[in-house]
Amino acid sequence: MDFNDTPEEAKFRSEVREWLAANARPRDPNNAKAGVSTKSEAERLVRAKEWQAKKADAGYAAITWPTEYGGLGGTSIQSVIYSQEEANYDVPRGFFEIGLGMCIPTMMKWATPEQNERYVKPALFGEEVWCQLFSEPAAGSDVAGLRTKCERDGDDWIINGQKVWTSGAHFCDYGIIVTRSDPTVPKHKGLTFFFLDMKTPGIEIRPIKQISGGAGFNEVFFNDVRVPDSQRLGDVGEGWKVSLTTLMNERLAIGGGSGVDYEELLKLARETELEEGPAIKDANVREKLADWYVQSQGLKYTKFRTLTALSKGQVPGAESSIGKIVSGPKMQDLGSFAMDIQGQGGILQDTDESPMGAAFQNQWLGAAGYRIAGGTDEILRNIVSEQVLGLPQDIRVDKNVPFNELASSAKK
Amino acid sequence: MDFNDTPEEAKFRSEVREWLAANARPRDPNNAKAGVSTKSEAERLVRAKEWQAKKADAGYAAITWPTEYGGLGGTSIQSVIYSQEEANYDVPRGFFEIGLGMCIPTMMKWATPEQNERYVKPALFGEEVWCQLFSEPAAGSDVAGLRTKCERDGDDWIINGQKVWTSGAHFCDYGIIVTRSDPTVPKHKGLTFFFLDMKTPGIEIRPIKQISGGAGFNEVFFNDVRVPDSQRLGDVGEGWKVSLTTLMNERLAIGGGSGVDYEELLKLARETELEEGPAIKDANVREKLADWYVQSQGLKYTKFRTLTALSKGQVPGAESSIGKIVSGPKMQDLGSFAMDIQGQGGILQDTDESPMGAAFQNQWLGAAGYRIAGGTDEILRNIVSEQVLGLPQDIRVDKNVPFNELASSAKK
Amino acid sequence: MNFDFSDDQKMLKDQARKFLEDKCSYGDVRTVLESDASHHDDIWQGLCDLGFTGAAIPEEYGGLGLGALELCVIAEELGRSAAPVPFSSSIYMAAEAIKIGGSESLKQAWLPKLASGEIIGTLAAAEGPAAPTPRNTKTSFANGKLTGRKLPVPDGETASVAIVLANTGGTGEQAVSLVVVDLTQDGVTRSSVETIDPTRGHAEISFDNVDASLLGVTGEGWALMKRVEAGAAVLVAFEQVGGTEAALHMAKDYSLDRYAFGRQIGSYQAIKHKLADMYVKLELARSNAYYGAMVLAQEGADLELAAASARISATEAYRFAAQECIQVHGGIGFTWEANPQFHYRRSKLLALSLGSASRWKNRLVSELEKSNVA
Amino acid sequence: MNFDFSDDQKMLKDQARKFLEDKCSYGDVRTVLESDASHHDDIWQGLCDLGFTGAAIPEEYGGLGLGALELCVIAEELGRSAAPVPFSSSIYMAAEAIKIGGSESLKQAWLPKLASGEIIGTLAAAEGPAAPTPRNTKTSFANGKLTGRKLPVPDGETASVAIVLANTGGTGEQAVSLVVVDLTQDGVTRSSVETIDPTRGHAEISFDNVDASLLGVTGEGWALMKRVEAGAAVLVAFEQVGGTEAALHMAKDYSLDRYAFGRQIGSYQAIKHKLADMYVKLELARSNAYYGAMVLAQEGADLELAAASARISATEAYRFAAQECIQVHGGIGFTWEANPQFHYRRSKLLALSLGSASRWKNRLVSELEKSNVA
Repeated sequence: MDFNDTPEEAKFRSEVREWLAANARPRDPNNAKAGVSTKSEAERLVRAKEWQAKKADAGYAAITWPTEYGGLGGTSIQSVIYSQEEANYDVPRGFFEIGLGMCIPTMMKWATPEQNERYVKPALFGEEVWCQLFSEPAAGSDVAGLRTKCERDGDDWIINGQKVWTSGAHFCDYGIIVTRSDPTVPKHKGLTFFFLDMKTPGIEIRPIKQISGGAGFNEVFFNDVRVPDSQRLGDVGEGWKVSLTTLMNERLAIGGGSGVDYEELLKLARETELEEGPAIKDANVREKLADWYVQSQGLKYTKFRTLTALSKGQVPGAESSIGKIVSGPKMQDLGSFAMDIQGQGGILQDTDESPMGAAFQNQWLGAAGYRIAGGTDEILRNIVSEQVLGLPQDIRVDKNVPFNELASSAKK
Repeated sequence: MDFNDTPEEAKFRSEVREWLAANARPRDPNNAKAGVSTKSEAERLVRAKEWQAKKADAGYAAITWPTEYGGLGGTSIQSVIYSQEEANYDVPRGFFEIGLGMCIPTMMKWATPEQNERYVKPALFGEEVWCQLFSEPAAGSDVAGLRTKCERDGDDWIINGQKVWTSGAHFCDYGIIVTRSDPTVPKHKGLTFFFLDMKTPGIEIRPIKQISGGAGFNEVFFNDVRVPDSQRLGDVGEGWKVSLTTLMNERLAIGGGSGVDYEELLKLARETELEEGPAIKDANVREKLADWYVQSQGLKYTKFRTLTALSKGQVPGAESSIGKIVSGPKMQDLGSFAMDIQGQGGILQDTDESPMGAAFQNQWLGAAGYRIAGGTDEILRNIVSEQVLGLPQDIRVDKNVPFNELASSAKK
Repeated sequence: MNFDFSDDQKMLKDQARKFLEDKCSYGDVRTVLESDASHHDDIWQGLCDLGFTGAAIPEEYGGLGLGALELCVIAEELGRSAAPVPFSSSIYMAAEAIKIGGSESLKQAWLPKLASGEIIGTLAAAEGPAAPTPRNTKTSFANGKLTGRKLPVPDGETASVAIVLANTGGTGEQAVSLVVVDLTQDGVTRSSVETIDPTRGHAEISFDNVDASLLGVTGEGWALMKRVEAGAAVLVAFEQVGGTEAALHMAKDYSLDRYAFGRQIGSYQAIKHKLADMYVKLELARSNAYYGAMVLAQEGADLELAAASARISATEAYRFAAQECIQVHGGIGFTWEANPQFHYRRSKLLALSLGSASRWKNRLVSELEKSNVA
Repeated sequence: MNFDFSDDQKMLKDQARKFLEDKCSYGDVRTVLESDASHHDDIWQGLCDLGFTGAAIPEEYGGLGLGALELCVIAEELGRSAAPVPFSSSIYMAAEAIKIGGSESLKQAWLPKLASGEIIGTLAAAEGPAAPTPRNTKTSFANGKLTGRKLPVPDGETASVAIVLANTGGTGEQAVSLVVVDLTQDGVTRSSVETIDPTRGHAEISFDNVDASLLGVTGEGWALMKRVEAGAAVLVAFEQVGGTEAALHMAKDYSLDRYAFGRQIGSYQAIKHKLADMYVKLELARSNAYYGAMVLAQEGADLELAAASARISATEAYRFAAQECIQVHGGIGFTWEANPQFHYRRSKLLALSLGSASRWKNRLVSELEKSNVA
């Protein structure tokens, strides 16, 4: 039992290290969690595209993809090793994860060879950015309850409706979308899937402001948006099957949370006075600190167990699904508790007056969304209980009923 | 806003006080929670019957019942006042609650005048004790899923099956029972209700030992037990409707928990050393103490709000349903935490070695059952959400299916 | 047993509720969220006009001469609507502090203006992100002059008078006193600060050798502040109860409106049991708040214990209800355009406004230790 | 990355599991529950015969010379079956204490017998219902003689040797030492005591001026005991992980078997989410236990931190799983005849056997304060 690389892994890691050292700037360890770049999104995107091109050139942009698509034909553990090493460098992040992690894998499975020839490499090299258009206002946890409709019109389809929670829609070039082609059959059976150019006329993108103030997500409105039938992925009515390819990849992408954790709380507790004395001497503060430390370590070593499985060429067990269940509430509770320690002043969100630039306050606000986005606490527990423990699904009243006869808010 | 009696209430209270002072022995306040009598159950039953007769004679045994049944025709608040005052006296308890609280009210609604003439007063005067035979091994939360069957045989019915969790079956004279007369119709529709003599041949009673060591409940087996049709309550197939009368009365009878609470924990914390010093100085102990104090007070004043409604002649709101939801987990957690304070020695259940005669240990064991008996935590939350908040029932797959075609463990 | 508000008090509550339903919708609260305003002046003026600000101020000082119970029912409605007004600072804190500890001249000077709402008052204790204690109170008062810095001060931008916790040179708890300061004088500098609940304005205030008058006795400021805090804790508990009930209803309504997998989400146990838990916490909080109200109204000896219970219970209920109200709403719940944020923000603001629950739990147990319950 | 047990270790685990599935059913555990026996002798002998007791004892002292990781896999299986045997007292505590702190002659005297299972050992620290500390350790050792009273002592009725925490006259943490005592000598009086888990015998032991030998150095008993406790905490964490998994599976199986309202109760979210929570806690506990095992096996510097993490995590997982396993069972769950009680009792026994979770949380944070993470 150890944390060491196998000889092959060590060799790969040293190659990666060498390449990164030659091509990127190490991260300032004293600035580890400050994180937020002061550059505009547009400037960051330009930088990200440059870096992505460099990475793709070296084969590191999609390590597990086959070489014909520009990948390295490598293993999952190699992909992890690259990420671990890259994390030590100050490189741009956050623009290509959805495209390369979800959209392009869906394309690779369902698009024609010619289409993949056309789209995969530009995406890989950061020339074109992709987004995913699944969620709708009335279809969140229940994605297949979507209502955006597509109607055949000659060689084209006309799309009308609204998508929501689309990350990066405003800077993306292409998107994949699932729509309802037939509302008269049960909901999973009437869906059809496309990819489309985000500049197509009739697409309108509006940012969604969150309570935390952030606005990385968008609403996307479709008004008579015309998409050629050649951009359909999978058969008409088989859109759910295609969606599952995308969602399967999403599951793998969901990680643990970041943000302020026990280290920052420990620092705060050392620096803050409670009524009875320093917070760090308070048994209740110590109890909470220990609980969160133990949860953090538990998640870290759970990840190490997953990596061990990958390292042995195994498919990781479902233990990796627990990260978000634990870290969402933890982020919220820890933020809240740290604010409590600050007493009346805990309400301050002013970055100059509040400890650590109001990191705890921001986390408390943001965590309310983190517990929902990408699968609510409740949906994740359903998944664990059904897919890991093998418990039965809840009673499904929507399985054999035509979509347009289902009970819904709009039709009450 | 005050806790005072109205003039009428004050008058009634002083009458009660006078009568109790003349007829009973005040409770030793220093022995308030020691509680457990050293007498045998049989001896206690004799004493309880004597006291019940005395009480009934004075009209205090069933204050809200009409005078023709031996009641006082009084109000609910008078009944509460009597209980409050009686609590200050050392009188026997625990034998007649189910009979007078649930069984006889069911009789009064469904039995013939002659039967009520025959049975009500002997029950009221403690001459005959009643039990309730509802729960079954395969029908706990889902009472209507019961399988004990009754078959018509001339003027009689033959009952076969098993009941469980019957309090006091071993000392009871009569019981009320709900059975299945027709398994080919949906489950609520095939039930028939009787009262019966617990000495009828074919009835076998076995105590159920609980993990706490207690054994107040019984299993009751029915082997060809013959009951005359004249003891049927309600129509054939209408047993569920009759059961609802009983269950309605049960709901009112469910109170908060008793047992060790914050006072005892405070005492323990004052007397016990943790590694860092006295437990009462530990911020975590203080936090827990405060939480449980606040919960206890919240329940107490919720009860006062209910009494206020009664005092005004109103029907209390559903706020009274929360007692058990709060007190079950609290009993368990408080017991467990008090054991933690005692360190390694917290495992001791020896009444001489463990603080307060191992009251915390016993409570921790007993609470595991308290959270289940009389409605699990989960069922109580269903009730609150449906009956108080008006949320929809869960999907019911058993409503329109013949009982003998329902999925069940036995038929897998 | 008469553990309930009187019919008159319930009428007053209805009046407050109707006014706020009419004038203080979430849309109205939103205008404050999205502006630089410290509060909503129309709503505030309306409350003043109805006499609510003067409800518990004696008639000789321009109030209605009602009592704490009347303030409680108003507070519940203010909490329900997450009203963006300086009611708590001006009334529960400033007016009550002057009522309890002020000399006749101080009362005459300030209570009529506070009662009419002509001016706003506040109480300034904290000096940054830490619990305010006698030990770490640096703001000092000597020879009638006050110097120091307070942060955050509720309604500090708009208040005309502040009760300030200041060091007066003693030791231990005797180190501090409360003083009354006219904030309109020279030497008082204020600037608004960003907080997690922009619907309630907060400021940093600096005092540079400004005039102030002692409230009560030198060295007894800590005891007096605790007494004022205890009363305010009961009143804030009613705001929290109102807010909890609003959050519960908002969540419940959404759970009945929203369908997933062909069913109302309110038919799933995960949602049902969450809402049941909100209800249970709400009822415990309400009962504890009622007891706090009764003791406050009767000026009972166990105010500290009753107030701490009310505050702890209501803080937990509002925290849970506001937080899980967002969760029940799912995606829409954490958008700026949706309303659950108002209670999420307000729940935390109220949870910290008089110091954290841990602080009050410690106070509560200290009282239990004094009383000989065990 | 190789954060897993080896194939050999997994084979050993399988062997332990098969033996226990065969010989240590809940029915077998019940025989101890319902008798006055301190443990189940057949199971114990079987474990000894398989060499498990000697697994981590060096070959020169009659053991198999394997390491901590091998003990961990055995511990997990003992925990899974709630085995009623003195394995933890004899091996994790007594044998490990002597291995770590004993002189060559002490090792030769005791380890071979403990390895073979010929005798049972234990560690006696507590003196009644309070945390054992240097301050409140009254049992004293001087001039080779031990006097005092220990309660509860695990397997105290059947053990032949005990490591005893005794006052040796210093101050602070230096006040105590560990001594080795032959329990078969005159002057040792023992009587069994009733505990919440009768499947594991406990006793009160009095020492009246009996012979004892110092283990390690005078005045360093507290440090040595903390080191022994840290190792035992990791091993017990594996027992807790095994027990948690057993309770989870018992609850899951029942939820699939039991129908209510025409459906398996495992199809209701209240049950599903409860079981999901058990699983989440189990996985966190397992991961923390693995890290503890690795550090223990490598004798790493952060054993105290790793052990505390393993223990805290596993204690919480087992508490929740065992408690809610009863709840999932409903009525049958709290009957004497049903099996959930075994894990309910054992979970609390293990939670307290090395001191409460709060104690370990405090220890953990003390370590965090030392290390310069912040």
